[in-house]
Amino acid sequence: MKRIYLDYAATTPTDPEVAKAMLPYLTKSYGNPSSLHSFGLEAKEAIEEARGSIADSIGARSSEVIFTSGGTEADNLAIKGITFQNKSRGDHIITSSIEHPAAIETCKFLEKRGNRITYLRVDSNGLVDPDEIKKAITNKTILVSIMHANNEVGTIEPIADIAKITKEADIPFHTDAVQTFGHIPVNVKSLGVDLLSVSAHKLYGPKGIGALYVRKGLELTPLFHGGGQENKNRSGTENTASIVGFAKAVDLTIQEIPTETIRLTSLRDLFIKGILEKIDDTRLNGHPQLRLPNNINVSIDYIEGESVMLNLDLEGICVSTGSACSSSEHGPSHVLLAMGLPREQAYGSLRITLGRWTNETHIEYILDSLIKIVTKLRAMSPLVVKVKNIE
Amino acid sequence: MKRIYLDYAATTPTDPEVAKAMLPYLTKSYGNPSSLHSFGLEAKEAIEEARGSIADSIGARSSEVIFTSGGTEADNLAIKGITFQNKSRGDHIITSSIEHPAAIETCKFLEKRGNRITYLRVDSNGLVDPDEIKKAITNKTILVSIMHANNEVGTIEPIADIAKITKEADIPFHTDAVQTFGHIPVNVKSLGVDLLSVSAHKLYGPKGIGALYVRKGLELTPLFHGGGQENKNRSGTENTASIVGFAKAVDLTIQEIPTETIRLTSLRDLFIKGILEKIDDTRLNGHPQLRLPNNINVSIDYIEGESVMLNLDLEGICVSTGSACSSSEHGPSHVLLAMGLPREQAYGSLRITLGRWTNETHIEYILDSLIKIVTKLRAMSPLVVKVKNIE
Amino acid sequence: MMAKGLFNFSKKILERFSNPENVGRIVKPDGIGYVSDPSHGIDLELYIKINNSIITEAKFKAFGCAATIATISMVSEMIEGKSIDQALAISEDEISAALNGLPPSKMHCARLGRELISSAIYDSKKRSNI
Amino acid sequence: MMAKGLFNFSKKILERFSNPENVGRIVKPDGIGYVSDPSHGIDLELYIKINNSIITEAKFKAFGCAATIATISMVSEMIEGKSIDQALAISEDEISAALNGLPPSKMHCARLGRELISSAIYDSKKRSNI
Ligand SMILES: Cc1ncc(COP(=O)(O)O)c(C=O)c1O
Ligand SMILES: Cc1ncc(COP(=O)(O)O)c(C=O)c1O
Repeated sequence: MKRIYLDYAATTPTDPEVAKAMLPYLTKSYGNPSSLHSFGLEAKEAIEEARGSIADSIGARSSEVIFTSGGTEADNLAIKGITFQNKSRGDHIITSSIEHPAAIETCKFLEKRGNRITYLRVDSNGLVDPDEIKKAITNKTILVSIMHANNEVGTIEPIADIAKITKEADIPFHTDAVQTFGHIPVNVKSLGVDLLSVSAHKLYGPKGIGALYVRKGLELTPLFHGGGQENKNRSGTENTASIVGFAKAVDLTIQEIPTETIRLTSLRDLFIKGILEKIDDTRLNGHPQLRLPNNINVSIDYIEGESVMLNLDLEGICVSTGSACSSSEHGPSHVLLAMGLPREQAYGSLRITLGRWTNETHIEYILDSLIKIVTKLRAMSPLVVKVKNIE
Repeated sequence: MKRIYLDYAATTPTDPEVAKAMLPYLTKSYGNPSSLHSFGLEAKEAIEEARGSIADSIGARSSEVIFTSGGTEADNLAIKGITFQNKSRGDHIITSSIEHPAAIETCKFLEKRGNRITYLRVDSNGLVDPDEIKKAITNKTILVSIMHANNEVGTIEPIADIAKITKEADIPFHTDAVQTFGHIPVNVKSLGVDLLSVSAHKLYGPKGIGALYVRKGLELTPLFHGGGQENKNRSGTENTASIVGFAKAVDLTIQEIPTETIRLTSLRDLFIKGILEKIDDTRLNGHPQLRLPNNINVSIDYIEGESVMLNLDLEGICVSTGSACSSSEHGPSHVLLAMGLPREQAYGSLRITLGRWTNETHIEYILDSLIKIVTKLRAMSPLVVKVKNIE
Repeated sequence: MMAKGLFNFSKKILERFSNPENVGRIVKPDGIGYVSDPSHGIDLELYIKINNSIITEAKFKAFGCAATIATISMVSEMIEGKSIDQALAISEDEISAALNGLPPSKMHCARLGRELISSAIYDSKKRSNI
Repeated sequence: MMAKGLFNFSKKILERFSNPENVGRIVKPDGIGYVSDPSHGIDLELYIKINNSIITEAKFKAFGCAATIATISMVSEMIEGKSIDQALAISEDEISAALNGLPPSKMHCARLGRELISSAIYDSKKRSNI
């Protein structure tokens, strides 16, 4: 069965050109970048070239980019690194209630250890209000961490506005740009941030590699101690092949942003229009305009997201849902709940994210499948009659 | 120029078969292992299969293996994870003075934050004395961490003997097996350890992937918080391709241990005999018998290691030295110093590590080159006359 | 490298879930079971007809995940033709076995199935006592 | 993908280091400079002949890393034909430039070179004062 992948926000295929760029650094130029001999040097040079080009692409200097094992490590390094480093100055962190688990669970961990955390509310579109940040700042605040765009609902946050506030208060500002890097312009200067997390596998690079931008002058307590790689910020033998692949992916993807934005936005809006028109009792989650070009998130009343997702999967369509249902973990998306959705609606949410290989045929195909599936599942649902009093 | 790589302890080339096994998980089976749809499931299954086969190979259960971004992360996770988790029980860690920086720098970091660390001495062969561990244990001891074999001098430590002591005292015992896994038998049961670190790039697997074995029942504080992957012990999107490559590398390498041990030991001893016979004032560092089959570490008096290494590099031979000389970092190997070598001798050390593609011709070639280079450098050295009173 | 089945579901679960039997309501049921926890994404109804202590017909409605739908459909079929006591005696393991095995992360569905049977039979007893 | 040079050393450093000039000692020198820090892997000797305040000959011995050896060899050559004052005026940057640039991690070698010149000239002054 042909499969249609519409879960690009979860991860993307590695571009074959990226894989090709990686291969020589696995089997041929395999030296340990810390080795002083020629094998080591050629690996080191490849890493520094990659660092330079990634730094360039976000308006940073090479020395401000730390390679990590992914977005999760970058978020952990930023939040824990700043918190541990500034223990004597304060204990208060401001974040939002819709951050990725890599940030929010890190904050919860710190909270258990005694830090104070403010989890800012968002409005019904998922937007953080910069004024709330201003109000939340105390003289013990050591970090503000607000994501650039949300991974579930695609809402793009007012990072530059927040940065003005943090700059004035002289508090380090971290943004998780894992969902935006390679998808919309990301520039540390125009955003005005002090720390910024990115991850290669969201932009057609390999999994297991990411980076943290740390503004010159800002000091972090490392998560890993050891050989002192990455300017002592992140010990461990460097993942040369993946770093090279990351840079290649950035190169290829960033070029495409202007054209892909137009193409994906139009596919996205085609789908949104289609589902809202063709299926009753559905609604778009996330901001209608301030939204990632490739993100669709809809609530479909009376039915449960995971069952929709699996029905789609049986038809070869891969999407994601804000609801997970397992014996160990229950509960709908914390993002949708924070946006004020009733729990039942949050359970009926579907995330469809588009990418380089998505075309109009896919959009039509998933719309058709979705109509059939929703009809079938609603016929089974006890909620339909309860809510609408029809059968 | 043809290059001869004799720095296999620093890193190994990725086996082309390993690279081949990884490729489909980059470009085709690229799903996020946490995704519930078929793309996610096939990635998940590949990971669990890899976990199973790596666990098998060390005599562990699948659920006892946590994938990490490498040996450094594994060491940090073991040491910090156990220390943070047992804060209420105690604050004392026992380790040796010859651990890899990934362990020793982690201990130093903890020491600065208030933990008490015992850095055990080693004898002139680099051996830890299990009796010293017994003596060092207090009722506040929460962890013992001793490496399986040393990365510089190749000495294999009496892990099973130490394990008897830690078991009796009911203290978690971690061993860094990064240098032994794939090179000599590694089995958590017969070693008797509770935690064990490994890294793929030391056994013809890719860089940036490793694992930590954690005995069932033992709890760790994670280094990364987030999506709860790796049974909540290590959040972050799993590096599917590298995990699959890691398992493939383990598979290929472990098979070869019996034959490679014989072959490499004989090449190793050929070289050791050659250098000790042909060059005056040289000596073998590390244990003559309890030693990794592929490790040679020699001190060459009156000359400095880095200059030998670079001269060899100019002849196409890549080796390593225990001495680094840069404006920011000075000083000879902490391992050699701990073994009691005078600083000048420690400066004149060379590590030559053999591997799958090393043959007798290489050994002869490096011996010949080394004789020429040593003669030339000694002619320049002021130490020769000072020490031997000849010119 | 093709997936063996969603969630590692058995073929039986996948079939059940794509084409569940016994969907619907019974107009004049002898008992209705409810397990309702919409805040946990679950709302289940089971309708039964009883004749001489034998369950003669069962239908269900379900708001829930795929495994829940498959399980409840299976449960509705399992109790048909059984006596009330037999139906009450069905264990979670039996339900799982009838589906050729629920994956561990979905074992709670079998528990929901048992609760739903109990609830429907309890309701029928209440009704017949009036 | 071939390495551009060890440590990113300039070709000049690599040449100097593989075939350093002025290796050796002068039997009756007018001055000997020492920079000795064997515990940091460094032991350097510079022998000079002086005629009419002009350095006419220089030789060296060096225990040290590759960059140190190359630097000291270069220094020994740079001072030949220079007056004592000119030799003392040689800056670290000039030494680095003569080697087509020392990498940042090896800039301390230039400092060692300067110290060695001073030490040899100081020694020569002491001797001539006797
Ligand atoms: C917004 C956001 N932050 C962080 C992460 C974590 O990055 P990684 O998957 O590289 O660990 C993700 C994706 O999983 C994400 O979408
Ligand atoms: C003994 C030992 N421990 C830990 C490490 C660190 O592992 P990695 O290079 O995967 O970070 C190494 C190698 O660098 C090692 O030799």
